[in-house]
Amino acid sequence: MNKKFNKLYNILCVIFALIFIAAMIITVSALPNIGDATNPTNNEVSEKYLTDSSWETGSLNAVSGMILDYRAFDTLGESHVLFVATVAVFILLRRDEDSRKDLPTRCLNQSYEQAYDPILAKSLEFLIPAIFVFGIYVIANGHLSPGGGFSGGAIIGAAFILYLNAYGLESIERFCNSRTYLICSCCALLFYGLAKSYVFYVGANHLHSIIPVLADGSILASGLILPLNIAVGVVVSNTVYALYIMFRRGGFSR
Amino acid sequence: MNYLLNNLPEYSAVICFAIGFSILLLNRNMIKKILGLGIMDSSIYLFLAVKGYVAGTVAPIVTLAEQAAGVDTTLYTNPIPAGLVLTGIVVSVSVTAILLALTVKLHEEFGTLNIDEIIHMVREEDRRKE
Amino acid sequence: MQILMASLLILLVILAVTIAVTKRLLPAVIIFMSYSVINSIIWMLLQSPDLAITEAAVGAGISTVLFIVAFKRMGLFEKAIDEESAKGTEKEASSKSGKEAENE
Amino acid sequence: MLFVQNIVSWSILLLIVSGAFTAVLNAKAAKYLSTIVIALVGVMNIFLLKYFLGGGESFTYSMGHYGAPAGNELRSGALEAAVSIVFCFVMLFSLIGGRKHIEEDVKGKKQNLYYISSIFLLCSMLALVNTNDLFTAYVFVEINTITACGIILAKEGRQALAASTRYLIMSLVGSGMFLIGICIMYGATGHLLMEPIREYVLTNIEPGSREMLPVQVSMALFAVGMALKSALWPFHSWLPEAHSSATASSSALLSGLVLKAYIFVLIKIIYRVLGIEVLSGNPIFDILLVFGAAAMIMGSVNAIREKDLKRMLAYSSVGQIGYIYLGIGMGSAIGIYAAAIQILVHAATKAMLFIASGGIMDVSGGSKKFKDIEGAGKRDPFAGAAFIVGSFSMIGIPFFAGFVTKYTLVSAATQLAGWRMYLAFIAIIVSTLLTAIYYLMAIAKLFGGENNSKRPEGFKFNIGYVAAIIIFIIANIVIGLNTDWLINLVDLGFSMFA
Repeated sequence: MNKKFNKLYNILCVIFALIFIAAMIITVSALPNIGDATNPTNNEVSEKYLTDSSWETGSLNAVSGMILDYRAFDTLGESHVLFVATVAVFILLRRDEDSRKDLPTRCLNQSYEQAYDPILAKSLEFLIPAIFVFGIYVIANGHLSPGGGFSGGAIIGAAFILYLNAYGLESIERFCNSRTYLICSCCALLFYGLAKSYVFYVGANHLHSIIPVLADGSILASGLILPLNIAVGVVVSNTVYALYIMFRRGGFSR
Repeated sequence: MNYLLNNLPEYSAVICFAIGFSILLLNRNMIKKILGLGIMDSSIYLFLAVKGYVAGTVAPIVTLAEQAAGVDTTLYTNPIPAGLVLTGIVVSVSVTAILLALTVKLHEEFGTLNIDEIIHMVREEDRRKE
Repeated sequence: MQILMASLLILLVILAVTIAVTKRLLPAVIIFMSYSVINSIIWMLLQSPDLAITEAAVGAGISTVLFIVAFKRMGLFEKAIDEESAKGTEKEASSKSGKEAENE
Repeated sequence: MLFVQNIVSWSILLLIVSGAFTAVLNAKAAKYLSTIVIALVGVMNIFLLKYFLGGGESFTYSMGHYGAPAGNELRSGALEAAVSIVFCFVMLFSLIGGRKHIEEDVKGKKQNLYYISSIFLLCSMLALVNTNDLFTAYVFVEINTITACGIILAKEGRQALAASTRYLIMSLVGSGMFLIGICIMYGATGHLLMEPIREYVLTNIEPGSREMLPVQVSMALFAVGMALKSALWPFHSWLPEAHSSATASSSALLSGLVLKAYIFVLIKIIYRVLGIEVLSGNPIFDILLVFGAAAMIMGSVNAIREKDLKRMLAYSSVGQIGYIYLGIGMGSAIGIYAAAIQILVHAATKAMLFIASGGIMDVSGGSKKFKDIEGAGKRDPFAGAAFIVGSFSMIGIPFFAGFVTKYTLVSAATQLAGWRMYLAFIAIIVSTLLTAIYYLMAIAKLFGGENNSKRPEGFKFNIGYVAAIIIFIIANIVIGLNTDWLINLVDLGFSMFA
């Protein structure tokens, strides 16, 4: 009975997917063509972003200017999505040291520490600084070139993960433990939230913002965008590393 | 033919969405479900990203000279979809992380990745309690 | 240019189908990673370098790392190796590893 | 811009900032901070509502220096302010009323994570209620989903784990549908804010033309996505387990608020993005009507068959969600009024019932099966009183809150034509009868049995629980006695909507 039902369910699913494809293809063919300059998407909004972004926000990269200034509320929500995701993963996977004993062995033997690997360690001696520098470049130049807090933060988080795998938990927890994680993320999120609160308040009440926008193509050209990019980068790299360590061994060791 | 070639990204995004959707529905394995969800999400982002493309333009990063002289908007692609997709990618990776954490926890508790078996086991336990 | 774009898009659909039919989990995850990489190349061709960087770092990099570390925590690697050495044949191992944990 | 108008953005930003700050606090400080902040936001929103009732106009609040169509915007009116107030106070009293259970069910260090999740849950719901931008709605829908999953998971247990997995998967499919709807809408109109979309559709797209198809399809996708997320029958299978396995406050929040936030977004989109006139004749309304009617009946039938108090309440939620969709599916202004009233009333009532069920479990040895809770109403008179009031309200007896919904729904149904009217009447009558049966059965159980009115040794009533229950009861009766006021408020809210 159950098997028959499963088969029926599978067939229904496939039929549903096919109907869905057909309906969506009909819909899509009624949409304007791709790549046309006269599409409704290329309207006054995108023109405003392109022409005014470099002056109003100081960001030559219109995408950065858009996500961190014009549509900053979305991005504020998005960084907090990362934060609440870490909270949910903490709720699920956090193991306190004393509760570790009564877990079945099958779960425990996975969190072993990796043996020291000389090849990995030697090669990463050169690689990790390069990755860090690249990540910092991507974050700091987010308003001048492609990139920004999210991609740069992910790159730095990846560097942390590599460091952990090459040199072991002991050595990374000197500077990257639960305390620094909490303080860094919390400060970055608070800075982000408060800075944006100020900008929203000033903007909605048509007051003059005290944050200077130089708009001269230098690294400090863009008022709040550089600090915000750094804050986002800190949050993202912290989140990435915290997620990894949660999956790996269920928590920081100190 | 030319029309089809032009709008191919949209069609393939829609098809990938449906494939991801059917992976999500047909598979009982949690990992496969997560992969299906990932395919669904990234096909939506592809769909959204091509909305910003304008033929014969470059990425929306203006130069200083242009900033001074006034930007010619016909030279650049539309920045809005790029920004939205950037938001979306980050959302989808955090969702993936939570689903994986759930999977790990389910595997610890039930010893299986098959969602049907898990539901069955929970129901059995519930019945035994009565 | 258009030909490259078209072939990448078709490859995307093929990869999605491959993920659907792959029974073993680790290959499916790795194919998913290549799916993300193809996606990021397509976005590069569509003139959105911000997206391409982010997708390559986050979609292909971080989420794959998370998948693999989750596999490791669940012990799927050890089990697959055990099965292969016990059963001997590659084929049986592949049919089993789709639902590894059932044999516990 | 008047000073009072800042409240709409401040309430969201205050919650975001304090949510991030809670991460460094210990459990006790987190508890106090969350209580204070939620109460503060509720009081702030009362001032906002007062401004609207005193003749204030609805307004849009641009987030940053750049208004529509370039920047993000919030929008507030009387209805949004009222819904925000209800959400804040239901949240506050659910947390206070279930505090004892939170401290028992959630282990040590995870309590502060629970409070972070609940603060962000409220924040995302307020953002959903007040947003004027489709993509902002998507981002906060995701926050809402993740935090809701977090507060289900806070109580450890195999059942909660399985339930929240199903919930998350279902919900993410819903978000995917919502997102692809946004993409199609953006491709067709080039805007994300609600008013510019409406303007574009009214000026540039002729009704019935080929260009109208994507707009209609994206509305259908919004409706399907939100129906998936708000557990419309037949997508409800995850709901009873998720709601019954979570701790008492989580169940109250999930059933009372989370589902409603999604539906409110749907109402806002239907009303403000396209307007009912443009959408009339869209088959999605009929589909929602049929599924709403089915949910009303099937939810009640399932609730009758349940042998478990919390699961019964959860199935009752499925039925009550059906009422909201029935109201939306009527496709008329008065139908949507009824839906909005049901959102407010059900939020207050169902949260009370879940908190009371937590109290009942306390005096029945932690069990929620019907055979164990016999006489629990005598052991815990507060829960007993709450159950009587809540049940009468759910059934729709006059002078209790639920009567308003039934009244407006029936008067909306009389304006329908043909089969829709018959369907709506049959659904309302049958589901009212079934609701009466299972709630009266539950009350009979709670006050039935003999020699079972003795409380467990050393049992003491938690003061927060008693206060929360009494306030919920008073709120229900006050709403029931002042129906005109509520109808006028919703009327005012919708007159500001368009």
